[in-house]
Amino acid sequence: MGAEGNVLVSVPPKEHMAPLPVRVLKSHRELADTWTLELDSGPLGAKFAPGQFNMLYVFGVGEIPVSISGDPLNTSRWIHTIRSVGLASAALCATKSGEMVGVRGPYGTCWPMEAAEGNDLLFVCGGLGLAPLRPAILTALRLRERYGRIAVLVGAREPTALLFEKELHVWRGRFDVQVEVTVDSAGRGWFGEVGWVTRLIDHVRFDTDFTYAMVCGPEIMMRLAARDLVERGVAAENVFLSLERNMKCAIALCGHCQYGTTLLCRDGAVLPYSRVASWLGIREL
Amino acid sequence: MKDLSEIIASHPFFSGLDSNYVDLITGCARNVKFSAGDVIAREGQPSTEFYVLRHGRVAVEINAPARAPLVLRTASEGEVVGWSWIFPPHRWQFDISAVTLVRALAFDGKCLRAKCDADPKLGYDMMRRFAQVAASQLQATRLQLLDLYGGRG
Amino acid sequence: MSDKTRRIDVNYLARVEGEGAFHLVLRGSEVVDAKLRIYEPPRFFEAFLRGRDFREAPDITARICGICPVAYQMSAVHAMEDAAGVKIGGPLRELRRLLYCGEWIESHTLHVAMLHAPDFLGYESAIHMAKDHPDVVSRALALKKVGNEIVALVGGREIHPINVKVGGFYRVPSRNELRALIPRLEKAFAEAITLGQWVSTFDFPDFSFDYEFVSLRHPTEYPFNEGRIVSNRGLDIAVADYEKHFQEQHVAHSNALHSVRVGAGPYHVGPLARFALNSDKLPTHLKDFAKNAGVWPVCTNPFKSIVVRAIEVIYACDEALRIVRSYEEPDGPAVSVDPVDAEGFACTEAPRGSLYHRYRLDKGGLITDARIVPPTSQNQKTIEDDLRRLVPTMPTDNDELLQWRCEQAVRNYDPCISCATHFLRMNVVRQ
Amino acid sequence: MKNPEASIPATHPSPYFVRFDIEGLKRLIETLKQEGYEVLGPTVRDGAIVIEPIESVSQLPCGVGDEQSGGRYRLTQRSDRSRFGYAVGPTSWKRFLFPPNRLLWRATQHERGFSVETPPVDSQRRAFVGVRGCDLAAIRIQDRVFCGGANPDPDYVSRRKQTFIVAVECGSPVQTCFCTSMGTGPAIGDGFDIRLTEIPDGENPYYLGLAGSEYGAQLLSQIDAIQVNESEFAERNAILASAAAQITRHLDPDHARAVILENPEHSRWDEVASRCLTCGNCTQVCPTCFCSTVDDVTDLTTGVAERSRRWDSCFTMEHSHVHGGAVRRSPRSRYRQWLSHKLGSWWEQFGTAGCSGCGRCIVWCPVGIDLTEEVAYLATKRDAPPEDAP
Amino acid sequence: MAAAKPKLAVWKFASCDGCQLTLLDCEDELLSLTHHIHIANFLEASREVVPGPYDLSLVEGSITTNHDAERIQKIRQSSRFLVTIGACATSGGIQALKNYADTDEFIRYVYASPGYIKTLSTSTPISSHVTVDYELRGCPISKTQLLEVINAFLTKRRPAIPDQSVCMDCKAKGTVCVMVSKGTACLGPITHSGCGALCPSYDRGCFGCYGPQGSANTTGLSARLKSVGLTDDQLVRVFRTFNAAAPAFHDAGLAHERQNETN
Repeated sequence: MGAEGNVLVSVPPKEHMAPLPVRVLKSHRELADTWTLELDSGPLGAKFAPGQFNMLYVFGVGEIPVSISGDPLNTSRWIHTIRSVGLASAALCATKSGEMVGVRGPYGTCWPMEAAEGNDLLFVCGGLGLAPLRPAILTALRLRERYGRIAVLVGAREPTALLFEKELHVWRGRFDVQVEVTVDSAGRGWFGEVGWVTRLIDHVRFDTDFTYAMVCGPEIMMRLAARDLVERGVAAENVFLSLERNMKCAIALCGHCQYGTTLLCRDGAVLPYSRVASWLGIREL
Repeated sequence: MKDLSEIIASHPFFSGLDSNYVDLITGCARNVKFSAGDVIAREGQPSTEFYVLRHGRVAVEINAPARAPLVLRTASEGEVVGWSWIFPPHRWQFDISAVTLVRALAFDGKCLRAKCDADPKLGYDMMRRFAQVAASQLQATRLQLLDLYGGRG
Repeated sequence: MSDKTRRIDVNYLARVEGEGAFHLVLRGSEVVDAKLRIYEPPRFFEAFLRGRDFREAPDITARICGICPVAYQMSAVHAMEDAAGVKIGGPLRELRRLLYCGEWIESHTLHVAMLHAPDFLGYESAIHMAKDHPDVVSRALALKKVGNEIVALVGGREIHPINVKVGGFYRVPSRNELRALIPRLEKAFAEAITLGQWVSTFDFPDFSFDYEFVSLRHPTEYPFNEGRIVSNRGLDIAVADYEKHFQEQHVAHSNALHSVRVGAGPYHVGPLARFALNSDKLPTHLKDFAKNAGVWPVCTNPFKSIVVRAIEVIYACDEALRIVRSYEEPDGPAVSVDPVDAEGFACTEAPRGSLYHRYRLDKGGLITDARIVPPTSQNQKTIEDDLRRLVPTMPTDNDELLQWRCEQAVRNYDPCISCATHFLRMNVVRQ
Repeated sequence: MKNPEASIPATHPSPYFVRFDIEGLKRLIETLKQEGYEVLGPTVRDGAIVIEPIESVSQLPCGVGDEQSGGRYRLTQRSDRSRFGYAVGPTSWKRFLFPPNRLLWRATQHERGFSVETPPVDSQRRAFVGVRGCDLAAIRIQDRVFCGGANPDPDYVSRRKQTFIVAVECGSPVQTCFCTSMGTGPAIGDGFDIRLTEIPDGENPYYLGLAGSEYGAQLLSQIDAIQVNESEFAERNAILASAAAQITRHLDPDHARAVILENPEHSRWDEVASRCLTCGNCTQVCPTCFCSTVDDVTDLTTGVAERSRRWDSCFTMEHSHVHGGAVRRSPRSRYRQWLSHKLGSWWEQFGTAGCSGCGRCIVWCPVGIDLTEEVAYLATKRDAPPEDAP
Repeated sequence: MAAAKPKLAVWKFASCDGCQLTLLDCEDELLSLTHHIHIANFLEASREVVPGPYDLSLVEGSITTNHDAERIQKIRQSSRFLVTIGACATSGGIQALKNYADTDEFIRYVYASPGYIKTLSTSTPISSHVTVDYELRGCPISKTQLLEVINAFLTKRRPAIPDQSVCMDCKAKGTVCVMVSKGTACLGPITHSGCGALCPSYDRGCFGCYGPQGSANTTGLSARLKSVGLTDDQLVRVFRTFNAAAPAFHDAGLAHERQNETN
């Protein structure tokens, strides 16, 4: 038929844009405005790499990208931690167990867990940024022997906005991982740190020649954290960030998530600082 | 037990300080200890000292009526608290309290000022160290004010 | 209760276009005061038309009324062409009639089925009526839709069409585009007859009055865009003489000023007037229909205006079919009309009655003076008089019924307050 | 994606290279229709040459030429009866492979959830008649976008496979063309089923047809045609050489790529933003721009939710919308995004430039902004270092 | 079931009624819509007035009197969502032309008894008076967009109504650009889409009835319009039609007025 020879694909592709309706198994409120949904991953299972995201759809309301915050070993359910900020995320947060949402994914690049083996690991998380890093932290803790020192640095707005607080306590209880938490402001009852998250970098020891840092949080925080880390001697190619732009298709067809020369849904969202450093300073990129 | 000047020389805040100056300022220093909850300084009180933290954490707080004191920042081992000793009117701008058991070096501001006045090179060195602390704290404060952690969905 | 003064206040007159109210003051069965009040805020079209280009008038005046924008556009273009001495004939003239047919079908059906019929059957609205008469309402909506389709095709869109231009149109439809309407128009024609038959069966109050009917009259056609202004009391004038014969007058019992015929008093424009003065121009089948419906050749019962409106819907479907079937594409979508230093007049037949426009232009084509008289302001005095005459015929002990019937009497005129407000020289009363 | 063959015509006529006249073209179109193809070709409508379904050769423009410049397009009368004597018009072929609107799926609510159905992909056979070198290159650029990744677009793939391409080499470029810079024309090397070269020849133009696929050869064999001779072949080369010589606009893609990415803060972006209307016309007429967005709609009365896709543009504020607002708020940043994507980052993303040199973005920009001019400016007049600033 | 239906109210201020008529023009959808929503207050269609609060209020028209300025406050208080419909409600409408004139002179010109007329000297959009949840553009609004807004608000999603230029629709439709191919003055590039790029498909330049798009570069377009022969005087009128008081058009109108005076 016709110019078939020119077309690069021979197998009829499926409609990747259609969500798979799945049942919400559990909905759990994490914070005042943040919920964790556990979704039945169905027969295909929740196979993903730490750092990847899914597109979640609420019937009639819309679809948004949400990073996967579950343990990669648990393939029976998709776990997503969502903050209610817009109409779609609010609708997702409002779903009850037993209801259905649409899922498609996983998409995007992942945290460099394998490349980082043999190195010290620094996880720098701001706010909800802990959610996309959680699968990486869980993986690192499970494969603890493959890494050097591990530190989890967490910044939050205030003590009540601290995500996964119980889990942070559990991690902190281990002797082989350092967990440091700071908040922007706190009352008297808070016995932890108050201050900007990158200050925590000074509190941990790591070998700058053998350190991988994985940073996730608001773009300003990631930019400054990455700069601090590089100033302290960590190689820019070993510092990884998870960036965010508008996303509609998540399969590199719609052009919305362009950042610098990349399409974030395909080339990101996790990218090395060495690749994005020059773009981070450009306004309105 | 370590000699006071050794402690000063090995503290990150004084790293690189000329050993003559270490000896010179040791005369203004003393070891102090606070228990968790102790008030180290009160807003408005004369600021006669500053603290170089050796262990534990202190909170810089502000008191507001009808609400619990707000912690503006914390400082831990390796950091320094207090720069009101440098500038008139030498009063604390905030409350300082110990969050944990705190061990620190307390420096007598008047004593150190006199030494700095006498030796402007020392004065310049001290001013630089405190200016850097002030600048980084100011920057961090600005970022905290941005209330950045919204919106990542 | 005979001598006690009572007030019937309908503060928000429903199922009319725009915001109006009426107030009756009664002493026994005597009407002391009857006022149709308009609290719709003024919008000053005539004022801001000054200084605008004459080619802008059709688009700007359309915004006077979203219900009958075509009427405003038609009066505006004809007045401008009158000023320029240009006369549009052939297919362009036919297309203008067709566009008007669309508006009549749309606007009349809206009024007949959705706004007025519920009065006769005792419903709050057509939506309530649809619960018991779903078929009638949905068929009427389908009929109305065909009217809108004509306006959308010829005019570009249903409300505030964009295709009407001084000199013709911006683009004319192809023969095929128009012919595609035929099946739907044929169906609409049949639906219009059904609707007309249905409304003819309503119970009508026994109420009539010997009005002075005023409308356009054209030598050969049921009037839309052209003709002389005539009345059943012998008036027969050119459109340009309108202001010599009609003016606002202060009446003692009302704060409002009303349009009256000089030396004659209040008059009646709209379907009843058009029908009374032009029924001879209707095709035979419609004459027969009118006879069967009991309105031939003149109907003086304003409550039966619903029947006459329905007849005009049938006529509009019929006329639209004729135009669509015989349409030949014109040589160009418009003839050129150059700016002139002149005055132009036009009167066309809006669904609610005669709509008069006058413009004075300067040599650059800018409007220096504008005068617009919409049908509802012409009918206002007659509406109040109807209320005054109606009340004594009603039982005085049932205010609810009285109110309902009075509202219905106002709705007999399909008043368009949005139009009226901008031109009525009257007191605006606020609650 | 430079195609070296495109600019260097073969030296000898190929054995599948035949000559036929307008009757042959007529027969070709008839055959395609008989074979079930919707034939899309150039035709005159509303003062322009647009691409629409055509029934016969008579709907092709005859003796019509064009003048195009920044923000201006006019048809002209040619002295001959050429059917393809003009440059590309406002329509690009992308609308037939990547339609402006498409339903992606429909979800229906039921008792305990919802189910999702996808409409079938488009399976209409279409023949594109009159594809120019620049547009053929543009199709190949979009092929890489829509078919080249891990998740190809099923509708595009289906449409593309059902497309039969009759390319026509360009003998009448306009002053906005720069295909020679992009290596995409005026001659055409490959990527077609049939390639035509129109020799105007006064009242009776004739065509040199080359098959590029077996099916193309099969169709050509069905029309009354004779082998192309050396002189006709020389005529073709002369026409193409003359066309190439008429193209005066230039853009060095490699240089452009570097210059744009190196100058994100150039003051020229502000200057162009003062003229740019952010209307998005350039992106919509561009044969390679592929941005789309989705609309989620629901119908209260039926309980059905739909998602459809429509053409988007990086010139809209919503294009870069994230929670909290748009990233690219200023017109400056949006123009920069477009140009740096088109000529710069496209390379990283898809291995080619995003521009085929058709010039539509220049012509159909209401204010005539010219990307070649902007690139040239960025290249030669870099911002002076701040200390030299007045 | 009936009690659970969301309540819709339609309100009118200074306007032509065309935008609310759009609801009655939804001939195919109106009756099925009433099965799912309760049209609780819509005077143009029904005598029945169900008291508030209302789930969704559609507001037509602009504020031109003190009475209306008070009335809109009450409507806001009784509405969960308030959506303004049409150019009058979103930008002041054509009657905002009086903002650029002497209102007293306007009153004297139109009305015989000027003393009776009580009006503000301005026509202002609803959003100048109360918080508005969504502004639906157009003079008049589009039927499909009205249905979309009603559906969106009642299902709590964002209306699928893009803020983009008319050109985007024009190109999607395949209409040939009248400005580029014929030199016709057209406001399409700076006008908000929604009409379906109607005028250019009728061989006419857009005249801006949906008001300015989100980033309307009026200066850039004016330069182009001058090149096709428009004068400052004409440009004042170009920007001062149905959305004269929308900020971008307002500024452009004033700019050309000033230039016209200097000329």
